This record gives sequence, structure tokens and C-alpha cells, in this order.
Amino acid sequence: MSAVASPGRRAPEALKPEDVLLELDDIHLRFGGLNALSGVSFKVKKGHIQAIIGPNGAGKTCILNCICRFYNPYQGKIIFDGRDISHVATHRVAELGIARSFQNIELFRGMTVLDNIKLGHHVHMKSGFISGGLYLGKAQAEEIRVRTEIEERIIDLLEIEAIRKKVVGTLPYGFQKRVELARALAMRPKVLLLDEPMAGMNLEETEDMARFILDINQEWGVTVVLIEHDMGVVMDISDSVVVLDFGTKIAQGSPKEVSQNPHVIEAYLGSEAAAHSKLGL
Amino acid sequence: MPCGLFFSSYRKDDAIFKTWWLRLWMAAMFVALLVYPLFSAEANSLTGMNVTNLFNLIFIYVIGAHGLNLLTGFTGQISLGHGAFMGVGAYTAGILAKMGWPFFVALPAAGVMAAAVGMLFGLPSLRLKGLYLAIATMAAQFILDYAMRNWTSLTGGSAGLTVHSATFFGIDLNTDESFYYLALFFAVLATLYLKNVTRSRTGRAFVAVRDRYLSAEVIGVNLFQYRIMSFGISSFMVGIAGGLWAYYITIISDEHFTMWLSVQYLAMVIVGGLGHVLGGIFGAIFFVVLPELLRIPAEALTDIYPNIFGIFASLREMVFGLIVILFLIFEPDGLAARWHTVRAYWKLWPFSY
Amino acid sequence: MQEFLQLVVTGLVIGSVYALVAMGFALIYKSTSIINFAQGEFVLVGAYVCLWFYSGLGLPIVLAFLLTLVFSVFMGVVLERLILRPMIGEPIISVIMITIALATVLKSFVTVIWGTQIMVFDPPLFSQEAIHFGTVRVSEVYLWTVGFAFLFLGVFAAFFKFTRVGISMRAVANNQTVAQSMGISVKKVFAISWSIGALVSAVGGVLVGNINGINIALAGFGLKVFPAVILGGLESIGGAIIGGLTIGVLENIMGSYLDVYLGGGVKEIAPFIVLIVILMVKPYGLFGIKEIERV
Amino acid sequence: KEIKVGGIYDITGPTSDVGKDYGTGAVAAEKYINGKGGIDGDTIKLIPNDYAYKIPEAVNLYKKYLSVDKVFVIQGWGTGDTNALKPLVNKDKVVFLSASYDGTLTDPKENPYNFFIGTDYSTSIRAAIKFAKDQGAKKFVFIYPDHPYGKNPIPAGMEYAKEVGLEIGPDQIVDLKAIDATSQLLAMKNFDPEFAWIGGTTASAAVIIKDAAKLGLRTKFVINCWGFDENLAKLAGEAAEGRAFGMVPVAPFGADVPGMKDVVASAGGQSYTVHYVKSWVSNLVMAEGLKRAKKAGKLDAPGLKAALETIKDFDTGGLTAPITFTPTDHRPNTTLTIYTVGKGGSMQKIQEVTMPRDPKQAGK
Amino acid sequence: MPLLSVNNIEVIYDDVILVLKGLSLTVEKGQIVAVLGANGAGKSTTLKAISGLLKTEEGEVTDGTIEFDGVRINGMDAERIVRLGVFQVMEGRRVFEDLTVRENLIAAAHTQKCSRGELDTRIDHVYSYFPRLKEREAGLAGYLSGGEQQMLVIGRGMMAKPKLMMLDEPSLGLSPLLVSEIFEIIVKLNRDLGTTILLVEQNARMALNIADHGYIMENGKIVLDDTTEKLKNNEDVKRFYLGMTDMGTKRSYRDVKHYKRRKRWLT
Ligand SMILES: Nc1ncnc2c1ncn2[C@@H]1O[C@H](COP(=O)(O)OP(=O)(O)OP(=O)(O)O)[C@@H](O)[C@H]1O
Ligand SMILES: Nc1ncnc2c1ncn2[C@@H]1O[C@H](COP(=O)(O)OP(=O)(O)OP(=O)(O)O)[C@@H](O)[C@H]1O
Ligand SMILES: [Mg+2]
Ligand SMILES: [Mg+2]
Repeated sequence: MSAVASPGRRAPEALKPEDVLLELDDIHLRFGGLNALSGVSFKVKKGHIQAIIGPNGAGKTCILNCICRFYNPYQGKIIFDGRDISHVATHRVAELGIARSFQNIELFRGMTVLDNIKLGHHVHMKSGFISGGLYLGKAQAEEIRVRTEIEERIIDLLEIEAIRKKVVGTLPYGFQKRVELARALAMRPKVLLLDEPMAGMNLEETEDMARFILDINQEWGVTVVLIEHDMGVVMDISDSVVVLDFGTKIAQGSPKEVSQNPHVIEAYLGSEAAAHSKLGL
Repeated sequence: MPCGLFFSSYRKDDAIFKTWWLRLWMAAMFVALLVYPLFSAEANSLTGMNVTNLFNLIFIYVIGAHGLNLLTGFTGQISLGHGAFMGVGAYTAGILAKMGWPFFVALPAAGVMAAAVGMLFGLPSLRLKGLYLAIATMAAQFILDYAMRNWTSLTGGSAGLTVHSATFFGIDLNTDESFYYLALFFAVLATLYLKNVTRSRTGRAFVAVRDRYLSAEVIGVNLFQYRIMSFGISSFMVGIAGGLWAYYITIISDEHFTMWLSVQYLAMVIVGGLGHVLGGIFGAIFFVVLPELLRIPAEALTDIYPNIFGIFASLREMVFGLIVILFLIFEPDGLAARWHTVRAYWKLWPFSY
Repeated sequence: MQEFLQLVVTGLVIGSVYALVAMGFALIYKSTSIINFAQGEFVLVGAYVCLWFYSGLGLPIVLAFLLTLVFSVFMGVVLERLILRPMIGEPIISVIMITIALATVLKSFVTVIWGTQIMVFDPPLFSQEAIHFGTVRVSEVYLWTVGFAFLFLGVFAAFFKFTRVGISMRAVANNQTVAQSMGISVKKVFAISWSIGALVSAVGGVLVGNINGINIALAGFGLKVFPAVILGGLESIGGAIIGGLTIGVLENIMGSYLDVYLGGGVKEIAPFIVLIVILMVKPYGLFGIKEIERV
Repeated sequence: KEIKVGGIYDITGPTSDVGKDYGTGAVAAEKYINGKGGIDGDTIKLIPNDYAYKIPEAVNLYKKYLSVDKVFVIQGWGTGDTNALKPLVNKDKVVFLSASYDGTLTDPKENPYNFFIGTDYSTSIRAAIKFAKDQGAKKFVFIYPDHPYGKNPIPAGMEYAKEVGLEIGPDQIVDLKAIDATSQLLAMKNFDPEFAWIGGTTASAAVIIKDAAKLGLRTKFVINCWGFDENLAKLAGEAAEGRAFGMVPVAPFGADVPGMKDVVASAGGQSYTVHYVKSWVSNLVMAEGLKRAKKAGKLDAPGLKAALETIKDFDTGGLTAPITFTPTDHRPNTTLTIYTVGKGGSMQKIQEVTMPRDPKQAGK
Repeated sequence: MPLLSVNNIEVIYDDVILVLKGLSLTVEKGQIVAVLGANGAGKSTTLKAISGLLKTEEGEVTDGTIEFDGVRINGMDAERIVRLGVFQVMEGRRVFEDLTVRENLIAAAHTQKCSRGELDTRIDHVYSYFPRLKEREAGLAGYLSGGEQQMLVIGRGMMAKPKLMMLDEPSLGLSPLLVSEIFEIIVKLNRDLGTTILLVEQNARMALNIADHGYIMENGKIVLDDTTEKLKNNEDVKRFYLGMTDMGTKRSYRDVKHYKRRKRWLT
């Protein structure tokens, strides 16, 4: 695994308040007797790719769910773009500029790829049930404008022209993941929350996905929060990493620092050598 | 300019009927529908059915079925109260007509009233999902039924409410043939509306709510708003159907809008095809025409064995049920879905694989 | 006070009739997640079959009753083979629609064979004399209903909680494809659960048929028990019982005390009003399983 | 020549328990009438169809009969569909004979083309009240289902009960499909009337009577025509004995009246209920009207209407009291027979009552 | 005779979409066989064709045969195939959400005629591999985290003790530590219990490490098949599945970006 600094990687540095896009402050989350998150705090810098890693069940997805307001932490604050969003309604979060993908694909399976992506644009469109029903003038113009934007920017970027009229439910897993990313992009996000975008992909597809994420981050300037178990990817593309275990943060820092942290190795990474020896290979 | 080219191609891609061939067909069908009343007498004697009446019923049911399809097929909320919502529309039109309102005001008012009531009974969708919601709307059916029956001062109670047929610029639309155009107009309007709304922003949000409401919320769809909106539009349409019904039958009572009607609407959209614009049309045709077709053998047999005609009546019901079952076994996604696969097959033929 | 007591007790015993039919419902839902709109027709068919064995063939009642149970199981199996099996893996709503059509078929089947006139168990199975508990009076047939309701409750609750077959049946309701991949025979589970559902309803049918005779109106029970099952929570057997009893009591009490103000007939819609109110507080009924909302 | 007659019956629907016999009776009557020479040489041809008590289906059938079969007379069934077809019947001018004996249909000013052959419900309720009063009742209660058949005669009953000075308790609603009426009867118990009216059908009447016995009420019940038939005794058993009184406009199947011979013969050994007889008489009267219309040379709806309105004291062989229609009053008669359930479940005739034919009451 | 042999099968979805176009593969008794391939190549479809689960997704084997242990199994019902000893661990964490973790495991042993005691032993065996599951034993499976669900799905496979276990991307969504453990478990199942394994994986490196034989699929066909030793040395495999650069070292994902983007500019 080579984590050699390549062109474009940003060095972690001290954060100025105006640079912070997203901040979690002492988040506690509980389900019955289970403490899913206990006092997690960290800051995400504008323009960074922030990775979150940790063993299964550590609470990574829970963090995204808290940010999207699916879950209500019983303690703690979430500040986005200088605004406390701890009490914003779930469907409002999108308007603020937070978009996400899901660990178990959550696409609208009965719809075409194009419609799925258009839906991402929902909050930026205006037509209502009357103008939409008449489908004349403004509503139609809007549809076509959105269509143009999506086709020319997102579909083109993610290289899914060929499948844009297909029904999502029948697509292979890898494409579905891509469509999910496309839908999130259509939301014109300031921050993109990605939950294991590379899971279930082979190497080539992982490379493609990594490339898309970097493009989105560098060319569109979108901040990315990335949960991923593929350490190769995390090491290579993230600017900074947070490590969770049992709902608490056990480490934070640059990929390199984190990967050498003994706690992290013990709880999460395991050493490759140990694994191989156990397998007897 | 390439940019301009793009634009026009997206717009073309956006048309409902994409090929000339299809457009020609649609035009031909429409013209046929327009001139049909001239041949109604021939149609009646040829088929042994009152064809114009069947057309009118189909048109009315198409409007209502579109409404329910929007709610159930597109938004994923089952309603067992649409019979009663139709009743609300019918009574509204009837009462307003009695107060002297012209029908082109009373009819939209019927839709609005039904929408209001539908939204009220749609409120539980804030918390209820799936079958729980379905049964809550069934409660609406029974409660509204009760109101129609017992609010005598308004509805005329069980004696019913007489409505004068619609007049349009002095023409009394009191024959089946004159009513035909009225119903046709609204059926076409409802179909276009459904088609358009489902391919625009609102309709996509509906389907999103149906498919995965959690991720719909994440992309900024206000679940509550859309669920209620769907109830509203849906009951508006079925309310219009009710208003038309009132003007067509010219007397209404609570017995017209029973649980059975609600179930019938649901059956129409399921057999027709949930979530397909064509579904409501196919469903309405199926449920209006099939019983009439089955009446032909029943009547013929009764002619031969009049003493046991009761058995033929029962058999007719049974055969009807069996046909519905068979249809669903062979085409569980509804007639519209079969239509689509057949079309897809022919498009690709002979390279169907 | 005495009147109130009588109302409550009558409500409970009527409620036990609802409970019994509701349980048939819940059993089918629990293991196939199908809402069976033909449940009322199962009640009807069960009642007619028993009547036919008893009055038609003149068999002793115990034998007639047992044969009815056998017939119900048979009916469940046949329905599975003919109707449900081809629908495995198809959209649930289509299957629900099929049960609506099935209701039509069963009902017309009954009218072809037995006609539409009211028939009665002759001689009656239960004494017409009311049984007195202090000042409260109850007909004998209702006591049997209560007994059967609780008997079935015990048996089936234990079955689903503890036996492996019970667990497999719940698995099928949850996800048919995955259940198949475990080697669980979805067909068998359907056959078993529809048989049980038909059996329980048949018992209900025999009992209700003894209250006021049998004709196709009996099928109306299918709709009446909806509030009961929903109130209890769709997949809960205990819930069906509690739902049934609650609805029984509520309709009696509300009917009796509100009719004066609302001009009568409250009894018929009272359950639905209560239902909406309760659902707004508990959206999955009293004991229903909350749908898992996770991303 | 053939005279076509439309028939709208409930064979498979919620009222099929009585509707099926009614339909069967119609077919038998058709055969009988044609066997007796038909309408002076013409045969009548009944086209019977089931509408399962679904109103839209009834409208469908009606339109088919008119446009395809070109009938001008229809035999109909329930209160719901008869009401629903009223405006069409008036507009299209079709003679409509219903099995709904709703008093509001008897006013020719409102409904010139509606006819039926049994004593109307309003007269029936008045007769019931008179009977109760004669038996010494002071307090009276109305029990009926939330259904047009149950509700329509209630205003007439109310008015008449006040007129004769009975004290009226709160109305009780018992659904047609009820299996229990305890709550309603307990509510009624506080008022403790000597007599109560039951406006439901047989099954719900049986429930009320059984529960009344169970709760030990002293109240006796006078029951409208669709609630008192051969089945009541079977359903209610001993509870009905001495407690149930039926207002019967048409003789029960097999009753000892001259006209019954043909009816029983037509049944070919089968046994039917009173509803068979009702239908029979309805067809008999229609045939009589057709004959008169043919004689007058006007074999169409207005002709038939006019012909029916000339019928005076038409003898049905004791199946009903003699029938009379006039251009201002379509009440067939105002005479009912009161029956009760005797020992062993037999139907016993108690007395005949004839109410005065008050012109003010036509259509009420 | 091989334990499983798939001969030239064709699979069609929805009566129109042809997905497998004459695919053949064999699995010898006691082997671990890996199937690699891009997204949409039809790997899952192949497994579903073998296990009989295609039917529930409107799919159909229209040509060719599938034989297991000498018995022809295509066209057979899924549950009968399971009874013969073929168990598929499906992709996408398909747990019974409304059942508890324990009940999920019990349901998986449906075809096993074992006593209660034996059942408990097996459950404990699963827990010994996945202690996390024991902690969540009484909780509903629907609320487990993604990785925990994946553990449960594999645990279910272990409960069934099949002759042939087909695993569809078992390592999906697992932490690196667990990924190596999962492969270890697979090897153990194979060695200790003699379970034959057919493995579909995206983690090519691990898969090729533990398997005896490998198949590479593309577009509904097998394009390459060999022993894993040979595959590991195949240039294409090295490049496209193991991510080696020409120099034999692993590329950085950042470099990939520049490389590809340049390529895009060129075309
Ligand atoms: N809604 C819920 N109810 C109960 N428990 C929950 C719920 N959501 C999450 N949990 C539990 O919280 C813990 C953390 O879950 P989370 O999904 O955040 O894990 P994760 O870090 O994303 O793991 P993975 O990498 O496996 O996806 C898990 O043990 C899970 O079972
Ligand atoms: N139910 C279905 N209906 C129609 N097409 C389907 C269906 N399931 C899969 N397909 C199509 O079949 C092809 C193969 O799918 P399959 O799931 O077998 O791929 P896979 O190799 O397992 O991919 P992945 O690595 O993403 O899991 C895909 O092109 C997919 O679109
Ligand atoms: Mg996760
Ligand atoms: Mg796959």
C-alpha cells in the first residue's frame, strides 16, 4: 500500500473557524440499552475529503444518519456552515446542501436512472402539481433545463450515458452505486456524505469511483465525508481520517498517522502479515 | 449550434407520443371516439348492450381510477375510501346544482370538496403506512357513508338527492349521447393530467415516496406534504367522477357509494396496472365491459332454463371472479404491464432476445 | 351499573366472535403477509359445510365438527395449490386483489350449492336459554366462542414463538426469496397457514352460524373484523384477541351511550372512529411489529 | 307477439336471502301467465337479471332494457335501486313495478310510473301502531336499520303515533347484519314500552326478539313485511312465540286462500317463502294492466300506466286484499293481515286490519 | 465426477433480457472455486441459476443443464435444491429483518433434522466466529449495522452445513480485520468440514489466495479459467484484478485519476 504524497493532497493544518464546514460536537446516540455513539466530536474542513473508518458496528453510519437528521442524538450539536442543524426537519437538510449515498443502496428501484437523478434536483425545481400537470411553458422549460444540466454535467462525468433510460432495479450493483452518487450530485451539495461507495466493486470500478470522488472534490469543490473499508482507497484519497470504535473516536489525523496508530491496527486493520499467517498462506 | 441541437433533442425526447406512427394511431382513435355517438344505435343493436352508457360509465370510472392510481400506484398509499370520496363529490355537485349553480362551477367545486375531505382522511398518513393506512381509509368509507345517510338536512338522507342534469349553454345534457361528450372531455383531461403530473417534479416525488420514503426525505421531499397532496389530487379526481355521476344518474343516495365501490376502484387499478397511466383506463374498461359480456351467456342460458336463472346469476359472479384471478395469476403486474412487454417485444422483433 | 355490566359482558362475548375470526386473519398475515379479504367467506364456507354434515347428512355434531376442520385444512391446501403458488414472488397487492376475487368466487359457489336462504342448525346445538351470572345474562354459544378463542390463542402463540416451523413461517412472511434460499418451502408454509386460517374461521363460522342462522350475509364478518386486527396489530395473535374484545365492548358501550345524541347507528361506525384515534397514537396497533426504518 | 319485460333482481347480493325467491316467483308467474293465454294472444317475455344490490349495476340494466330490449315495463326490486331509477323512469316513461313498498312511491304526481302491489310501508306502520294501541299499549319505540327500507316509513309512523296518543321512546338502530342487539335493547329497557316496531329484515328481527327474551323484556314486537316470514320462527325459536307480530300484505306461501293453488302448482313441489308470492302477484297485476292496455290499443308505457290506473278491486284470489289504482293514488290497498308465531313455530293469522285510505297520506 | 457442473446455460430475465450466454463451469468435490468478474457480468445470476432462486426474480434458465452430485437440478424448486445440500449466501445482506439474530440462525437450519441441543451447539459455533452477533443475539436483525448483517448472513450459511456453499461477495462491507477472518473461516469450513465452496468475490487478491481454481467472467461468459496459481501470474489478471502496475507495484488511486483523465482528454 503506498501512501506516498501525490500531487493535490492537502496537508492537515490547524483549523480556522471559517474553514470548518461541518462540526460534530459531543454527539451521544442510544438505542435502548445500546450506546451507538458516545461523545463523538470532530470537524470537517471545507474542501477536504474526510474519511471515517472503524470496525463494523462502530457507529459510522449512525454519524451520517445524525447529520441527515434520521437519528436524533440525545446530546450534542451538529453545526453545518455555521448553523446549528440539530433541530432541522429531515427533508430540510437537503436544501442546506447536504447530500449522501447509502450503504445499502437506497435508490428508487422502479424508476429510470434519469428520473432518479432528476429527483436529486427536487429541491432546486419549482413546478408544482398544477403547472406540472399542465406541463406547458415554464414547467416544461424547467424539465428540459434540468435534463440538460444533468446530462451534460453529471451523467457525462460519471459515464453512465448508456444506462440513463434503464430501470434502476435491474442494474448491476456497481452501476447502482454510481447512480446513487449521481443523484447526490444533482442535489448541488456543499458536502457529500458517502457511505461505503466502493463496497462490492472490483478493482477497476473502485478506481473509477475514486477518480469520480476526486474530480467532484477538486473540480466542483465539494467537501466529502467518506466511510470506507477499503484501506487502499482511504489512504490514497482522503485528506484526514477519523477512527471510531464502539461509538467513540479512538484516533484522528492524516491517513499515515492513523494507519500507524497501534489502537487502530488492533481494533480495525489487523496486520496483513498476521492475517496471512493465520490462513497459512 | 450544438447547444441548440441538444435542446431540441431533449424536447423531442420529452414528447408523450414519440413517433409519427403512434401519433397517427392516437389521432385515429380520438376521431373514432368523437364520431361514435352518430353510430350509437347501430352499436347497441350489434352488441346487445347499451354501448353509450357503457362508454359513459367507463369515462367516469377512468377519472376515478386515475385518481386512485395516482394515490396507490404512484404514491403507494392504498385507499379503501375512494367510493365515499366519490360520494362527497357527487353530493357536493348535487347540492350546489340544487342551489342553482351552473354545472361548470359545481363540478370543480365537487372536486375541491372531495379533495378537502380526502386530505382530511389522508391526515393519518402522517403516521400510518401500508395496510394500516388502508384500513384507516376504510374507516373514512364507513364514517362518510354514515354521514351521507344521516345528515338528512343536507343529503336528503336515504331518500336520496335529485339532481337536474347538466346544462351547457342552454343545451340540456340529459341524454346518454349528449352526456358522452362531457364525460369524454373530462376523461381525456384526467388522463393528460395524470400523464403530465407523473412525469414532472411532483410525480417523481410521489414515486420516490412510494419506493423509498426514507431516501426521498434525504433528497428533500417533504413526505407529509406529498402524501397529503397525493390524497388531495386523487380525491379531487374521484370527486369530479362523483360530480359527473350525479349529473348522469340525476339522483344520488348513500347506497351508490359503498365499500363495494371502493373495492371496485382498487380492483380496477390493480388489474389495470398500478403505477401505469394506462392502468386506470384498462381497469375501467375491464370492470365495466367484462360483467356485461358475461351477461350474454347468462341471459342466453336463462332463456333456455328460466327456472334456474338464479344459478346462472351466481355462476356469472363466479366466472367473473375466476377471470380476475386468472388475469392476476398470468399478469400480476396488471394489464398495462402486459401491454408494455408486448410492445417491447414487437419493438425488438425479430431480435427479441 | 347493572346495565353497564351487561353491556361490557355482552361486548366481551361478541368481541370474542370477532377475535376468533380476526385471529384467522392474523395467522395468515403473520406467515404470508397477505391480507385475506376472503376471510369472511372462509367463515361462511366453514359454517355451511358443518351445517351440511350435521343437518344435511345427519351426522352427530362432534363428527360433523371434526369433518369441517378436516375440510378447512383441505381447502387451505387446494387454495395454495391453485391460487397462491403461482403468485409466490409476485407483488403482495396482486395477491390481496386475488383474495378479493376469491371472495366473490367462494360466495357464488356457496349460493350455487346451498342457495341464499337463511339456514339454521336443526336441532340447535346450544341451548337458547340464557345463562345467568348474577344479573348478567349470556347465551351459551358465546361461552363456547370465548373458550375457543383463548384455546387457539394459547396454541398458536406458543407455536410461532417456540417451534422451528413457526419461526420458518415468520421468515417467509418477512422475505420469501431469502426463505426459499434457506430451503424453507414457501408453498408448504402457505398451505399450512391458509389451512390454519381457514380452520380457525370455520370454527368461528360454526359458532356464529348458531347464533342467528347462516346465509351469505355471514361473510360480512370479514369486513367487521378489520378494525379488530388492525387495532391489535396485524401480525399479533394476542393482538387479534384483544382487538376483537376491545371492539366488541367499545361498540356496545358507545352505541348505548352515544346513540341518543347522534341519532342512532353509532354502533356500526364506533369501532372505526376509535380505530383512527388509536392508530394515531400507536401506528402499528397495540401489538403490531413496527416496520424497520433504517438506511 | 312478444311483450318484453325487464327484471332487476338481487340474486347474489346482500338481500338475496329474500331476493332469490322473488326472482324465481317472477319466472314462474311468467310461465303461468303465458300458459293461460298470455296477454290475449301475446306472450310476455321476462328478461331477468341479477344486480346484486349494486345501484350502478341496476342503472346499467335499466339502460340496457330500454335501449337494447326496448321494454316499457320493468319489474324491479329494492328501495335503493327503485329510488335511483325514479328520475329516469319519469323521464323515459317506463312503468316500474317494484318490490319496495315505499309509501313515497304512491303519489302519482311525484312518481307517475311507479307501482307496486303490497300495502305500502307507511300504511303498514300505521296499522302496526293501531294494533299496538288496540292491545293497550301506551309506550312505543321504533327499531329499524340504517337503510332506506327501514327509515322511509318512520316519519309516517311518528306522526301517526302522536296522533293516536302513544308516548314514543328513543329510536333504536339495529343493523341488518347484526348478531346482537343487547345495547339497543338495554337502552330501550329504561323506557320499557309495551310494543316496538321492527323495520328490519328477518335475520335482524330474530336477533332483536331473541335478545329481548334473553334480557327478560316485556316488550312485544310488530314487524314490517320483510322482517316476518317463514324463517322467523326457525331463527328466533320459542322467543318469538307470543312476542312477534307480523304485518303481512301478501299471503304466505301455501296459505289457505283460493289464489294459492296456482302458486303452489307453479312451484313444482318446491316450497318457497312469501316473497315468491309477492312477485307472483306483481306479475299478475302487470299482466292485467297489459291486457287492459292492449284492449285500449295502447301497448306502451303511458298506455300501461293508464290501464293500471283503471284497475279497481282487482281480485288476486286472496293472495292480497283487492287491488285498486287510481290516477291520483297508487296505493294498491290498505289492508294487512296480522300474523303471529304460534306454538311450534307455525304462522298464525290473528286478524285483518284495514286502514282508512286517507288521500292526504298518499305519497307519505 | 465433479460435484457441480454447469453446462452451457443461458439465462433470460423478464422474457427478454439475455444475461448468461452459454456459461459453463465445474466445481470438484472439496475444492474452493472462485468466480471473478466485473459488475453486471452475471456472477450473481449464475449462483441464482444454480440455487433455483432465479424464478423469484422473473429469470429463467432457457438452455443448458446444471448437475449437482449427478442430479439434474435446473428447473427444480429452490427448497429442494437446498435439501440436496446446495446453500447460497445471497449478496446484499438479505437478513430476515423482523426476526431476531438468533431466530435468523434457527431459520437457516430449517432443512436440518437436528435436535435442539445440536442446534444450540451450532449457534454457539457461529457466535464463536462472530462474537459481535452474540452481543446482539436478541435484537432484531433489521437494526444491525451493515457489517453485522453480513456476519449474520454468513453465519446462516454455517448453520445449514451444506455440501456446496455458494458465497456471493461475503467480504462486502466488512472491516479489513474481518475480511481476513472471513476468508479464514471459509478455508476452515472447507478444510475441517469438507464443504465445497463456490465463491464470488470482488476482493480478487484474497479470493485467489484461498481458492484452488478460478473463473473470470465477462458479459455472461467465462473468458478465462485456470488454477489460481496460473491466474495470479496472468498479465491481465494482474493488471485488472490485482491492480498491479507494469512494474509490479500497486498503483495509487490518485495516480489512476490522472492517468484516466488524461486518457479521457485524448479520446
Ligand atoms: N435504529 C437502530 N436501532 C437499534 N440499533 C441500531 C440502530 N441503528 C444502528 N444500531 C446499532 O448501532 C451500532 C452502530 O451501527 P452503524 O450502522 O453506525 O455501524 P457502522 O459503523 O456503520 O458499521 P458497518 O461498517 O458494519 O456498516 C450497531 O451495533 C447497530 O446494530
Ligand atoms: N431481476 C432482473 N431483471 C432484469 N435484469 C436483471 C435482473 N437481475 C440482474 N439483471 C441483469 O443481469 C446482469 C447480470 O447481473 P448480476 O447481478 O448477475 O451481475 P453480477 O455479476 O453479480 O454483478 P455485481 O458484481 O454487481 O453483483 C446485469 O446486467 C443486470 O442488469
Ligand atoms: Mg455502516
Ligand atoms: Mg452480484
